[in-house]
Amino acid sequence: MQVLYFAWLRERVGAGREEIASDAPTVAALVEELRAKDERYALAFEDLSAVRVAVDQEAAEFDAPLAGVRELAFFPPVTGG
Amino acid sequence: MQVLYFAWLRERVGAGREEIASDAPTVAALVEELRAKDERYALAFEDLSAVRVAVDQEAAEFDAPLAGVRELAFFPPVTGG
Amino acid sequence: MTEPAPPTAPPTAQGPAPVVHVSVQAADFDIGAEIDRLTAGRADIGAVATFTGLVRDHAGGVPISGMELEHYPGMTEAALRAIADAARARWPLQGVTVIHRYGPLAPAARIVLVACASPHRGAAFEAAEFVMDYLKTRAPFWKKETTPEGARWVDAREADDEAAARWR
Amino acid sequence: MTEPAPPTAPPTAQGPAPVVHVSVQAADFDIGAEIDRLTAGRADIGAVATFTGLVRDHAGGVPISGMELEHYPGMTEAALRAIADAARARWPLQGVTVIHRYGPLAPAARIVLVACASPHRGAAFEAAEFVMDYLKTRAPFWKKETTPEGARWVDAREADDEAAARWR
Repeated sequence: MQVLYFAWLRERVGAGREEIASDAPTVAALVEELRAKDERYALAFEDLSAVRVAVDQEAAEFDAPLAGVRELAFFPPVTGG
Repeated sequence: MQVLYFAWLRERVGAGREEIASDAPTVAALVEELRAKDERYALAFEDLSAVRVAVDQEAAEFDAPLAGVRELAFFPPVTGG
Repeated sequence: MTEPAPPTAPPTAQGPAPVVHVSVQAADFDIGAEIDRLTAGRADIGAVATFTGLVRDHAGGVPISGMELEHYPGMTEAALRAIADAARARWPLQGVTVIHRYGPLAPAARIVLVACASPHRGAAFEAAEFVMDYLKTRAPFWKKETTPEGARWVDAREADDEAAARWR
Repeated sequence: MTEPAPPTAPPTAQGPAPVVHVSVQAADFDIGAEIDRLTAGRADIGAVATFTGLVRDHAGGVPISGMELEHYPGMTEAALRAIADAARARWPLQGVTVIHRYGPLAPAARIVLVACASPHRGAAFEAAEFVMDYLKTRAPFWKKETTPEGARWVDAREADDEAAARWR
């Protein structure tokens, strides 16, 4: 699964994109795995109320299942326009 | 006093502008004078609910006084934009 | 027929004074050039809302082959300027442009342009709608459409009065 | 990144099919040319409302010397197209244009253009506001401003969520 990070999440993780193999059943479970794995993720996912999720380029929630997902993205609330 | 007519009022009166000398105290009184004077005016002022008035280029009512007025205009409700 | 803002208007902390540009003209206008004029020389504008009115080739199912726009020279410019000033009094605007054509106009021709510049998008949108609603009900223009049955003066619409009434 | 309307869309009695033009691009855009594209070849449009967003040289009293706009390639285009389609489903629109830039942008630079064409001015205005409100809250763009104290990510604004909520 490709995992993408944007804006300050990208900066904290230190990468815009990475391939992650995980058996985590949901987005929330994957976030817990990442947090435990490295300080960079712990910092990026410090406050989940400031993090938004997209699953295969569609807005999603943290309880979204990961089975069959090809692209998962994390980013802050959007500020375009 | 210059009296101006626009749109179908101009067409019915047969002129866009004319000089009128009158002692009529108000717009309404002048309209009555004109109506009595000629069929063209009677036709133009047939339905006063469809006629708007401007006195010296400001929107006004039929009871507006004419003393000191230099320019009086009659026209239908506006349809620009 | 172009009336720039009075040269005595003082600049503010937000940049140069707001500019009102009003023109009543037979000639067509260039929307891009007008927006450039509205925003030129300042970097404090966040939002520009515009409205362009065009001649439609039909009205209520009747084909329209063109129209003639009559206006009241002198009063028209004053009315448009008063509407622009009313918008400036109501919203924080850095500029207001109102251009309205007169004379013969073919289908698809531009009739009117309103453009409002503001720090904020809500103000820019509302001001442009306000100017259009008041222009439709207060600026002395009259349209005569050419139809297959001949020419006819366009009737004023109650919907336009209602649109203007919402700003009171 | 330009996506014309599907060629299979049938023309209607009102003229050609509505056209959605969405572009996410680093390059600047020409507002006049975009309106020409939106209205080209048809005479049934009565109203075009546009919104242009510009980079301001200050934000909340802090000077801004420029910004970097990041986006999510692929999802951005899909989100903008979905917003344009939602507007078309809600109002009688003959065309919708949405152009958004990314990359480094200086003060006074154009960021975004929304343009909506309709037979009626109320629909054109409302659709343009709707597209902007949804774009602000749903399209994956992020602004990083450069200030005298360094660069900072712009925070999302509650006012934008409230603006979007009024269309529900």
